[in-house]
Amino acid sequence: MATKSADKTLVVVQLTGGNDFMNTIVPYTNGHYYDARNKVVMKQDEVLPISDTLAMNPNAAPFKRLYDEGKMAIIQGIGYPNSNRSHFRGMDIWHTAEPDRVGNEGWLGQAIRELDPNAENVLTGVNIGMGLPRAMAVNGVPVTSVGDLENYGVMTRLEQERLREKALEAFKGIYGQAIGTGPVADYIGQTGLDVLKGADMLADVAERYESDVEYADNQIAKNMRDIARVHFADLGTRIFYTSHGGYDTHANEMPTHPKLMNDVSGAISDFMDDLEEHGKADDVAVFVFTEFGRRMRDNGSGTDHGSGGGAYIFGKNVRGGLYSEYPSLDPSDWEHGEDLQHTIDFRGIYGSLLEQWLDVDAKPIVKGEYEQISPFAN
Amino acid sequence: MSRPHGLLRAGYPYLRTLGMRRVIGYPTDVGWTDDGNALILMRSEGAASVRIWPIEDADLFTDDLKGFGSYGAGDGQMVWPVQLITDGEGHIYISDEATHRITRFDPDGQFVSKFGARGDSDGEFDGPTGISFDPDGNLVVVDSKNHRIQRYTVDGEYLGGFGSHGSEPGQLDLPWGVHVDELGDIYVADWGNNRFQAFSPEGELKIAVGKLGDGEAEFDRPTGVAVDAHGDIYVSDWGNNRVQMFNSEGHYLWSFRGDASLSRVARNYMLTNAMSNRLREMGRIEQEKYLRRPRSVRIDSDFRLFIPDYESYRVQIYQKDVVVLDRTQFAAPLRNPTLEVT
Amino acid sequence: MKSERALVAHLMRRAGFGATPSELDKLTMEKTYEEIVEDLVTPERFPALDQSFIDRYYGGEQVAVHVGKWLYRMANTQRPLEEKMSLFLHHVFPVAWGKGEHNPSIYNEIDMFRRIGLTDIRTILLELSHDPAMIFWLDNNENHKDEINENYGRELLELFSLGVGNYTEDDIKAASRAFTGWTFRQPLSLYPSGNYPTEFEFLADDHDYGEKIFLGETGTFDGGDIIDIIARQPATARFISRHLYNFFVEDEAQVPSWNTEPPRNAAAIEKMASVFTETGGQMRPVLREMFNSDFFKQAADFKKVKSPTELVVGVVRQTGEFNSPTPGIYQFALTTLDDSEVESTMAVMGQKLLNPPTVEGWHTGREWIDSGTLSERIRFVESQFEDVSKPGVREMVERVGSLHDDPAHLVSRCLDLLGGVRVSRHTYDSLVEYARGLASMKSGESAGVHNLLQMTASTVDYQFE
Amino acid sequence: MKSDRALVAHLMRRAGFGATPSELDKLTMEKTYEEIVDDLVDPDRFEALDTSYIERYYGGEPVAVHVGKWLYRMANTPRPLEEKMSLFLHHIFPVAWGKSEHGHSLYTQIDMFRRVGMTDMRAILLELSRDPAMIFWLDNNENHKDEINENYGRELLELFSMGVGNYTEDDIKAASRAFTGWTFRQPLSLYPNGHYPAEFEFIEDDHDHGEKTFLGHTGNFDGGDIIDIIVRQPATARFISRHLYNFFVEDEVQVPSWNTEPPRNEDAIRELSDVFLESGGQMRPVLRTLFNSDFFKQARDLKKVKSPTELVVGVIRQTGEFSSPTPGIHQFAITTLNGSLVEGPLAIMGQRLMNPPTVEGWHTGHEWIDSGTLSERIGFVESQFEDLSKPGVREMVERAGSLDGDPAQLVDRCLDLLGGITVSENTYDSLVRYASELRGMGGGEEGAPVGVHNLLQMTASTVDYQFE
Repeated sequence: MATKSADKTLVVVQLTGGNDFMNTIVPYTNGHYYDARNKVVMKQDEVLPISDTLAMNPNAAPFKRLYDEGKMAIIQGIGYPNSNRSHFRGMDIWHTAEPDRVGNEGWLGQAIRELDPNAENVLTGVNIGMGLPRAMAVNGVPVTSVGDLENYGVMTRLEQERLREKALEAFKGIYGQAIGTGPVADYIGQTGLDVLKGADMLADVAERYESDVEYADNQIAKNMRDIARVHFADLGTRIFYTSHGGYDTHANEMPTHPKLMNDVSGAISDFMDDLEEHGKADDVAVFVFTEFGRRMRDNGSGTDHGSGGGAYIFGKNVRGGLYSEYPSLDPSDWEHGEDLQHTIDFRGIYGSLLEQWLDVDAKPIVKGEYEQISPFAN
Repeated sequence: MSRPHGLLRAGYPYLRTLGMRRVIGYPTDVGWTDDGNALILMRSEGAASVRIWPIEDADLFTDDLKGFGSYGAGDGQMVWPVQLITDGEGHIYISDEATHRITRFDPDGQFVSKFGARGDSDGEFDGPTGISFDPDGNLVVVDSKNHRIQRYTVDGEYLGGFGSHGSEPGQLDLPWGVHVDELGDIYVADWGNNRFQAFSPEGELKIAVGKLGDGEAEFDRPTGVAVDAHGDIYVSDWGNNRVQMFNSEGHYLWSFRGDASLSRVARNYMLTNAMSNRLREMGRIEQEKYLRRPRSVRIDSDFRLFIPDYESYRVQIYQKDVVVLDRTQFAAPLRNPTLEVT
Repeated sequence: MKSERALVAHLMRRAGFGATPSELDKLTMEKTYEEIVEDLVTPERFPALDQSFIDRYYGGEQVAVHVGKWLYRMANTQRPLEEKMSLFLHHVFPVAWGKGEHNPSIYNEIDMFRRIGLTDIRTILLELSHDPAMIFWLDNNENHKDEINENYGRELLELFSLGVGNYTEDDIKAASRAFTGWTFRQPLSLYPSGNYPTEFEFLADDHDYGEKIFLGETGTFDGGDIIDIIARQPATARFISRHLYNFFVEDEAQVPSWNTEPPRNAAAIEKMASVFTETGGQMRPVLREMFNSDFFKQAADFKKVKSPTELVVGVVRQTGEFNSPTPGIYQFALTTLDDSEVESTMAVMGQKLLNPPTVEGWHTGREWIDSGTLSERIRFVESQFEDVSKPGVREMVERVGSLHDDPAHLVSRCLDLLGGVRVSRHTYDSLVEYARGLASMKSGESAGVHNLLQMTASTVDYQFE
Repeated sequence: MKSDRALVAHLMRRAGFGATPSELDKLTMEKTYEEIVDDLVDPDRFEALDTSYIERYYGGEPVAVHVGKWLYRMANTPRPLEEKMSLFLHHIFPVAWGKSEHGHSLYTQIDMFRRVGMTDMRAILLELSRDPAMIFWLDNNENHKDEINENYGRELLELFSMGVGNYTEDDIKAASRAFTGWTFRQPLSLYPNGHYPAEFEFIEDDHDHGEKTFLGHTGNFDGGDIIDIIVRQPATARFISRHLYNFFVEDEVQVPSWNTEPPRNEDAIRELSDVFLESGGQMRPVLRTLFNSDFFKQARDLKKVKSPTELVVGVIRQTGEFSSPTPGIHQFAITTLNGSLVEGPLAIMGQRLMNPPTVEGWHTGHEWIDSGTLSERIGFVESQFEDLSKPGVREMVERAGSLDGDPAQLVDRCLDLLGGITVSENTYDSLVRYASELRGMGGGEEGAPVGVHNLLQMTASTVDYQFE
């Protein structure tokens, strides 16, 4: 099945480190919140209320705008059973959708295999950033990972134009001629050519892109812009992935978290605007997640690993609003005596995205059926 | 410039534990400022900086953890910092054995100047480690991989040096920490030879103490050395997880193995973390008080003994408890040991 | 009966501190004489005393307390020769508490003797030269590279190994130079926290590494080399053998006259010395040879004067008062030098254990005895056997039988019960007479067989081993 | 010349991490092939690295630092097979930092591999079963007398010793019961003072002392008895031999299909198994047989894909950048999962050392290669050989000679310098053509000057360089 540009596209944004959900969607009228949080707390008169009980972090004003426009779905209390609050294990679970055992196939990789079963397009799945996330890694599924769009490919360090040409020529010769000398060498030769093919396809993407939207000068904004550039080039990409780090706010949360909120909300709203400007807003949804929420109590300077966080879906075709339940803040309901309980299983949300947006059967990927939500307008 | 005649050695009560993981990352050396702050030099792979931390220990995390410096080879940055010292004006000097240079910071942690270039000629370094001021305000620098000691002005002008590679008395093998006492004598942790040595200002060997082992006056890779105003010598004994103390003649007196308590920040951390408290209840807590891989030892003019407890993310502090005696209160020096009752 | 009772009693007196009647029953029943000797020279065959058990009951810092603990060990050890050899070495290498007043060094030294007493002369002299108490006693801590002190070097040759006449003044100098830098760590002072032990320390900086000529050999000797040479000397073999003979077999003249006075039994000394030389100075073979020799067996007839320690321990063993930790054992050892108001029995008898008078140690043999010491010995014995509630005394009284028995039989049993004591015909007759007299006093409330025991133990013959 | 250069180069690549040109000079001059094998299997002949020297320079807690130290050891050890066997055991007993995030245990586990790697299978499995990292990884701490957890028992049989098809579900149950009570003492938590080591602990009360029947034997077995029985099984001999063959000789199919797919070289496996059984599971004789065998020598022509670790260590040995402790070695290993903002080359190439993806470890052979990992491999090699100031690169450039020489000879020297690699005829022709074009470009008018290092880079970027 060849991919068509009319198909739906999913952009996944990972907030690495465990975003503080309570300080993102703030329960600004709840006494338990103010009891538990001494220093790392959002002041009642500064937050941006979205209801009688909840308010947006004041530094995430662009999110407030998207929410008000009905383009932001907030999934409250998302999580998984038996959280051990480990970054690695947490991410592992999110990436493989396997909370009970250590899985080895990424959930998006499996989706890509469904979307492009013959591995015809090396760009069906594109990661923007260094290193392929495990969510996209499945053996035999070609995925392209672009650290730097301008310099993707091999022999990119050779500055001299002619030298680089000669080098690529030799490279092509070596890898092309490897084919036919044995199965393994064949395979590696083919893979080398795939790299060159992907690089060729991406070669002028950066130059072709034009937009009036001015993204901010930070990493997540640049990555969102690169996603826009590739997407607008119509190369058949169905799944984009990128991540934004720094959310492990054990210390100094009050000075650092606002910038994270500011950067990520700005980057996503700019991306939405860019889609709008290019008439591509209807077919793109952005899913934002983090591996876990943070501890109920603060530690005087920051917050420690917890469970029960939040996730967000953005898009023109998204039905904005609140989904699932905000976890109970009553101390008698705290997990391990210190954490929020999750109220909805993340695998249900994956199911919603896979089945309702990408039209891929979710059951084999999330290994079962979980409560889904209906975040998309039809 | 003369030494006090004697002191009532009463002991070393434990004073305080500073810091915890996340506040202090791998403390490798410590200095102090006049206004009651410790300057904790932190080094691990890919990270290096100085944390400014009140010796009284902070009550809570503050929102503005103070510090300066970052990992890197640029001016004011460091890659493999080893020792930190301050001068009379509060200027801070830090050696860096990866970039082969000594960097000077002002009291606010702003970069002032640097010197040093890699090589083995006079005035060049290969991995400078220990640094200390001599009585004239010049810098004595351990040039570790050249196995020698050099002297510089604070502006980096080479003044001379001595030392050669080997294990004979007076020779050095990958020396690490250094301390120059107020008489100008130079004490060096002779890492590879598992001993410390003291040299006259001219480089003449005065004492050499230690061999490989874990007994008294034996070492497993001594890292740092400090000498207090009484002439007592402290040596951090890395592999044996302790600091050994010697008198000015190099006779073993005491060992410090660590008596850490929970610092105030750690206490506060524990109070907000139910799970870690449960784990602690199941673990062997006694081991927690001991030193792990101390990389330096320092003593200040108030006779507070600072031990950067490298692998436990903290600084342990003892207080020397002594009364200095005058001539009439202290007998003439003994040449020989005696079994007589005093 | 595998062995002869009187001979075994003799052996156990000399090689140990005497045997009780029931011990003699058992030994003679089960073992040959040679087997008993083998047991004695192989103390590892028997469990050592549990020092922590002794320390649990006997606490205190005074030297008398430490002597008391040693007495307890001598009285109760299952390895009698081990303790006896410690006592021997304390006689030969006498270090006095009085110079340093540093208790741990002294009792550590005795412990060291206990450990090495049955090894070889090289080990013994080396440990001795490492011993802080000895180093301080003979000033080797003041023996410096640039300022030789010959005290230890001299005594090592004169009193501890070769004896006068077997070395020159130059040899003393060489030996002294070889021991430069052999000193000890300054221990913490007594106040405020009590004594701490000290340790040997070698100061390489203070050692004379130069060439020395010692007993004709040349080299850059250190103390260990000197001891190696000493241990090889025939003079050492003879000197140590004569010491052993003097201590275990027969009272010799006092040590200072040995270079002029020939030994009492030159053949015995030669025999022991040759075993010593053949075995490289091993103590066990020499002792085995000695105890199995005819001269030793015949020495049962010799009048060898018990040292005060031997007397006290022998009596204590027989009365059984201290067969488990019981208060008061230290009182035997009190001296006014160590803050007691009275001198105790051992001090009065002339042996302040752990505190010999000089580097020559005690003059032994008949010099133990003068009118004062003898009356103390008798008074002591008398008082110890007075209390019939002491388990050993009670047992003996029961085994002796009734005063109505034949007086001669009574006396014979008394002599046997006190460890197979042999007495002269004259003494025997006097004791029989006394027994008969006691029997006639039967109406008196206090008279009993214990009086006969007291009298027997008070005889001159009981003063001999 | 006592031994054949190409053969020794092959041996040193497989049994170690490759030899530099000067090492090859020395080895071939001084020793026969058999003597070199003897040296390799008897690492005690060479002094171990001074770990205090490594610790002196490389400090820090992230797993990347520990991996960095391991890379340093691999690159600098005078006992290459010792490190290679540790890597082998890490491949077949893969425990991931990610479950416990207890770096200390992972690090000591690798140290244990180093210690037992060349002993015997019994010692190896016993130490493995007592290893806290393994116990936690496979939940044996949750294997209780009254509540059996079969995770460890199952993997011990399936993945660590015999392989599927050689035991029953009942055997798994029996083995699991025998390992009840094998747990570890709770180590102190990370905060506030960092990790403390964990220690094995046997809890007698929690051990099932009852009778078990395992592989036909009956008795009150405990874990040690189970291992004794396992080690005597011909299936174990075959399984371990096939693992060794797969690791040192020729890429096999992935482990899960071993019970259906026959080995590539049945005779070789049989020969190794026989030695294994005869020697009671001793590793040294098996390894000696393996390296001295004809099938190993012939495997020089077989295309065995380097693991990312082998590639990275081989390259840094050749560049000489880390021939003494130098900052940055941990950067090869950093991953975003351990607090880094970027992924290091090992992670991008698909091998997070000390952090394998699953209990099956890494899929090896050609599965190492996809477009992302391959472009990373090439980019890595390219960047490592770029800096002429690195001592190894400088030496190679000097030894390679000038671009003005005969291009074919230049290429020959480059191939030799990179560790005696052999390339296909086509590749060789491409390289020669590239060399002559480089010469034609002279001094270069813009950017960095053209030089021999470009040829070295290209040579190291060939398909053939991806093979061991």
